[in-house]
Amino acid sequence: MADESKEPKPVHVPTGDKPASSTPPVSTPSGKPADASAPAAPPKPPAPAAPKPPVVLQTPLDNEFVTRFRAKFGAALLEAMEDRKQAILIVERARLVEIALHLRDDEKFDMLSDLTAVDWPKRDRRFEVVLNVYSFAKNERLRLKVLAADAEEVPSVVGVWPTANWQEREVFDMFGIVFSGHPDLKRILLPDEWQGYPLRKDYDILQQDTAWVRENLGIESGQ
Amino acid sequence: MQSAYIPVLIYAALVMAFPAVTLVLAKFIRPASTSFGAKLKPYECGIPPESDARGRYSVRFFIVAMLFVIFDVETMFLIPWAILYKGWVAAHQGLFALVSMVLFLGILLVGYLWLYKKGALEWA
Amino acid sequence: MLPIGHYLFLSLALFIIGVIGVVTRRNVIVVLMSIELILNAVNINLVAFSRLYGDVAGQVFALFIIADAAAEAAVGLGIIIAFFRNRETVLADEMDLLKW
Amino acid sequence: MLDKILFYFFAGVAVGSAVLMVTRRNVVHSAILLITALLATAGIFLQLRAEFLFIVQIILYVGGIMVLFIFVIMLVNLDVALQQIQFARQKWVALLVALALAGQVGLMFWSSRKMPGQGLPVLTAAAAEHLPANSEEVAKSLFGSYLLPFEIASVLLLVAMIGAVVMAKKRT
Amino acid sequence: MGPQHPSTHGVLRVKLKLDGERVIGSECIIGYLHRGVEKIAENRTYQQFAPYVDRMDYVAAVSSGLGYCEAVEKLLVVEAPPRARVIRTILTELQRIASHLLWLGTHALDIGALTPLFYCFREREEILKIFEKYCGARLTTHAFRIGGLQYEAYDTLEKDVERFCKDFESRIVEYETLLTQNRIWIGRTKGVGILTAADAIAFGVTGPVLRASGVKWDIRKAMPYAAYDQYKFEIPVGTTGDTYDRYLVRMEEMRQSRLICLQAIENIPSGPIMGKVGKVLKPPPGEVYHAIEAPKGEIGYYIVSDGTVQPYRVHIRPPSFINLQAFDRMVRGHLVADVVAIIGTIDIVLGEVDR
Amino acid sequence: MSLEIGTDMNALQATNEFLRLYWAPLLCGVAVVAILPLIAGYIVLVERKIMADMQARLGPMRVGPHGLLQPIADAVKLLIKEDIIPDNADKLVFWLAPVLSVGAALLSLAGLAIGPAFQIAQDINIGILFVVGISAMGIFGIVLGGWASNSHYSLMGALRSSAQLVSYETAAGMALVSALLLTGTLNVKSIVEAQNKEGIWFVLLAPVAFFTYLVASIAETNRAPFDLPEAESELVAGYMTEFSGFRWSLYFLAEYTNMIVVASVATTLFLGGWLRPFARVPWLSFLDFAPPVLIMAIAAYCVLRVPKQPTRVQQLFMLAVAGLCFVTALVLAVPVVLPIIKPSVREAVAPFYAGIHGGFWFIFKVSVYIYLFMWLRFTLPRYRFDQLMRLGWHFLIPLSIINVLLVGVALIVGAYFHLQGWGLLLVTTPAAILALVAAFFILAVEKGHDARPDQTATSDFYVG
Repeated sequence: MADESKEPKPVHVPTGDKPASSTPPVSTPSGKPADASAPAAPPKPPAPAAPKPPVVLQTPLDNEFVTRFRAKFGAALLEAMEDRKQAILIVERARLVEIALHLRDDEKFDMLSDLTAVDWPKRDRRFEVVLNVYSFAKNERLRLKVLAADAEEVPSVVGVWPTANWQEREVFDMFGIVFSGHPDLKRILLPDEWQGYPLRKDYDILQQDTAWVRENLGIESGQ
Repeated sequence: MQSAYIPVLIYAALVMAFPAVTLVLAKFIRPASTSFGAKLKPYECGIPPESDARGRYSVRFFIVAMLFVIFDVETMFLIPWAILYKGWVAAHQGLFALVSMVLFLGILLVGYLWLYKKGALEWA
Repeated sequence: MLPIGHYLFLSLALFIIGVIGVVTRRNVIVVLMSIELILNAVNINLVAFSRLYGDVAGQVFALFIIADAAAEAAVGLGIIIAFFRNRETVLADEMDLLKW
Repeated sequence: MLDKILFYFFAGVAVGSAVLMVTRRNVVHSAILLITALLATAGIFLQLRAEFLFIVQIILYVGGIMVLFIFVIMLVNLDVALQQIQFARQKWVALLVALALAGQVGLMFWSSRKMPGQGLPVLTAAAAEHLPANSEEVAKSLFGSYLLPFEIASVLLLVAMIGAVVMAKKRT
Repeated sequence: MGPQHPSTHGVLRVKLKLDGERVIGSECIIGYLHRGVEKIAENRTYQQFAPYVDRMDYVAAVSSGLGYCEAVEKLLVVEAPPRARVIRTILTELQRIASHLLWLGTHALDIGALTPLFYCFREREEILKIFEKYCGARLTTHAFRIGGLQYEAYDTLEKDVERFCKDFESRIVEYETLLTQNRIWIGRTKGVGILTAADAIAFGVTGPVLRASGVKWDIRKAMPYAAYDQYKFEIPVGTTGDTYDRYLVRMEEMRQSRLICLQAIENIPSGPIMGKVGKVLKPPPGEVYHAIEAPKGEIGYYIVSDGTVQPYRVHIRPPSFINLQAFDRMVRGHLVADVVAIIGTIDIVLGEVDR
Repeated sequence: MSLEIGTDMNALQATNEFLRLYWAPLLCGVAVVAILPLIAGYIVLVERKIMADMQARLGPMRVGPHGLLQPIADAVKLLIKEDIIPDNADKLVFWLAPVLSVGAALLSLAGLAIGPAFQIAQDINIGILFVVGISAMGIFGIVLGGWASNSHYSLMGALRSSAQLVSYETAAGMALVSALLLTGTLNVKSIVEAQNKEGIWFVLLAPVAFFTYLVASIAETNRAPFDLPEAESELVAGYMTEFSGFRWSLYFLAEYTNMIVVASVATTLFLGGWLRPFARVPWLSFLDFAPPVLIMAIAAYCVLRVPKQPTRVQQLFMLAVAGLCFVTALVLAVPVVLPIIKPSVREAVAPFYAGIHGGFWFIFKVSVYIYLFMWLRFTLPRYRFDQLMRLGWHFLIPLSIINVLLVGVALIVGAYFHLQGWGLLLVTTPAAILALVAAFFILAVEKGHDARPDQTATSDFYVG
């Protein structure tokens, strides 16, 4: 799934608040060699970006990789798109672990760089869990997303990428998303007894667990 | 009592009295302690101690101390031997003295090697 | 040197205190310490007589006794450690098994 | 005179701390008191001009054996032991034993006072005036007349070493 | 152990499960320094948030700032002009040296060597002076702006950097004389806290820790940013992934950073220092994940824009946080004393772990 | 000795007698107790200054010129500092422990002879054993202090510290035995005299023993690289964690006194005590002038520095220091210069010469030894506890035992060939080389033993 091979093709884009657009993406400069098999090999420098003022940068994506993926998982792939030259797959929540295993073992996305979540309260599935995975063999990233409603659990990928452990805990800590199958799901940054999930959009920046603060710190407010 | 030890005794009284007296005197000099609460708790990196510190520790400490005692006894036997050794050597009995000590040390060395084999001297 | 009786009495006192300690205390460590006291009482006698007769044999004996005390303490305390590990106690009356 | 003062001082300290030692509940305090008693005994040795034994007492007994004791006290959980009753039931037996012992020795003294010349001769003997009690003398005696016991002592130490390690090591 | 402990480099609490002196399990309790940086981001404009990222890894603020600026630039689809990129590279590499120096000093101190700390601070001071001359701040520099630089390089920047680089060569040798061949140092670090390559990747570990495990991966090479594609440098890798290897890798990295600086000052292109960004930044809707090679590893910014002046969501992938996860793996089977060496070798900054 | 005191007259006489007999040791005792804390304070200052110099900084500069009054300020601060006793500490033992520590350290000084004239325990038969034995009792201060605090770190630190002490005490004892083989006496003065008679310091005759003692003494004083008990990165402050203020400073005093003690023991046994280097080589007797010249140089330096002092007080202070040095130099110079001017006084001056110059050389050697300690501290990282134990039990102890036997053999061979003095080197050097071979052999065995099994398990983390 090299960037160059991506061929923008209009696919239905039911993404919620972002309006879908058919504007072609920024001209794709040959950022990386097609097969950066050795991660050590210094890829060619990216040419300076074309000074074209882009308006909307999210385009549906359908390249060879997506086709392969679709063939294997079919309906589990809800959506494939590209945003600023980055492939994004939105997949079905229930089959996340299976897909993750496939990505790790067959597509060689062996490192999970980052796992986080975004809260879109107005959508019917408000949480978007975002996984940024990286392949040493291909020297490229892939973004994987699953959607979850308020009470829905997301399968944990700790078994696939152990590094997800703390990151999932952090997401649980901040968003209250429960990861089923996580070995030790508890708060990580906030105190264990803290009430509320601060990174949800309905949690005000000045809000705090006043009861906890009073009880444990002996002060009225941490502000 | 040998007369040489009288100054030692007086000196001993002096040195034991010195820290004790200064400790008491310092009490009058320094401001009264107003500490309370956490300041009087043992240092536990900021977390309340989870258990009494006088718990149990590795048995290796015992083994080390025990070996020390044994070797200390050995040293205590070696020292009288050492101070006589020159005389024996001068009287051409050095070899006998040496052999008797080699015998003594040899038996203990057997124990040492056994411990070494057993790994009793390993800390980890 | 004072008359030998002084030393004998001192030695006796320590010996008896040691015996009382051995018999009454439940904590085996204290029992062992009391035994050390008894050995010590013996040493006082030996040294006192050594002084009395001007013969260092008594002191040599005391030296051996101290070496012996070291060996005894090492093994005795080793037993206590082993016992404690198995039974979580250092009390004498609970040491009622020859084998565990 | 000075001799007397020193003797009574050391003897008093020894007996006092010995008594306290067997009566303290806290084992560490007991150990400290025993150290005091041993140091006082070392003082008695010094007063008896047994210099070498004085330092052996300090190095081996106080600095060696007592360290071992203190280590063991710290290794075994003290608090459990503290909560339990420290004195065994045989209190009366102990008293009896002690009394019997004291009585026996007292009788001995008493009888020896009664019948001078037939009791303990040592009570009337004068202390030897020549002073053999220095390290070299002890050493000469140790490696002269007592060479065999000295060699055997090493076997004793060997056995103690092995025994203690076998006892203390974890059985696996 | 912790949270107030001399060797945890901040407020980290480590619960250790011990078998005698041997560690059989551990749990890091973090969050004592949590400030909700990500929440703050959602309530600030893009420019306003930039200084906040300096407070995460406060000993390598320049690198964090660079990552953030580049991420937003990527989101805006603009690029900083070449001159700005070269200066960014110089400062970032100096920052890498400074960060590694601080690491070396504290790590050596943890292992009991007092003196390297002072030597390291002596050199770090020079770097901080350069920062101060450049932007007025030493620690939380806020050196870069989205789209380029705010300040033109001061006149003697090149000379200062050159002088530093010249001195620094012999200084590294000085540290190495004290440590590299030292028997005690080797005894304390060799074979301690081994992390295999497979484990390192599984734990998502990046930076020198990953490279010490033998994975030759450096974002500067793999996905070049700033001006790294113009310079020649090597990526040092270790073989066994133990503490000693991590030490060697970082030492070599300092040498390489020095080389990069020397190459960079040779030819700083002239031109503008600010790209074409408006006064008010309103990135088009969308999202971006941009990562750079910070001294401690991959620092990634995942920024979601909803088209307004404030980011909709900023997520930061802090290298310390992720690397600390591997601590448990490294520490198992070691002695308590090794824990200190291992915490030191990961090179964490709690401000970044907790955010 | 028995003094029978009958009447007042007798009592007075006895007192007189007593004072006449013991004035020197008593004075020594009072002096030691009075100035030792000061000396320890200044050792700390010197250490900080040396450390600062090695670390490219200045060190204490604020209190007094070049920080010369820093120790006094520190002492005052510590004296008036708040005294904290943790709640659940054993108060009595907490009180007793530092006193024990300091007491043992100070008491052991009694056996040392600082020059032929200054010794508290004059000519006691057990001499060096007294020093070693008493200072070994300091261990109780440590272990009881750690226990009394009732804190994990303290107790752990105390246990470690004492385990370390006892481990290295054996090695030190064996090194001692090696030296005693050469001296044949325990008496401190006789030991130095023996070195004078042989004309060679025992460090040359028993280098391996000296090395063993050096390492063991560093470990025994808890100095880097063996400062495990105070490994702040692991155990915070070891057994001293809970001690603060004056109690803490008592421990500190004990530690520095112990340094002086081990340095003095090493000086006495191996470095020729108060003897001038090459004391028996006549043509090197110009070395007698070295002490006054050295001190004079320091005085001159101080005078030179006076104009650089910023304030008047500091200038005066500097001048005072210079004056002190000058007086000391004069005192040192008198016994060597006077006989040259007036040869007839040689006999009369001899005891002064021996005492004063002996004291100087002794203190000089002790200082060098302590400087070595400091140097090592600033250079080396710290051992891990198991490595430290292994070094002690697997390396030093067998080495020192082997060395004892080798020295014994060497002496027999030496007697067979009637070797004396420097000639003994002919037999002791091969013995030392043999011991070194043994050392390398042990190290090689250790290395094979050391190959630890690979610590990392296979990746059990790919569970999925």
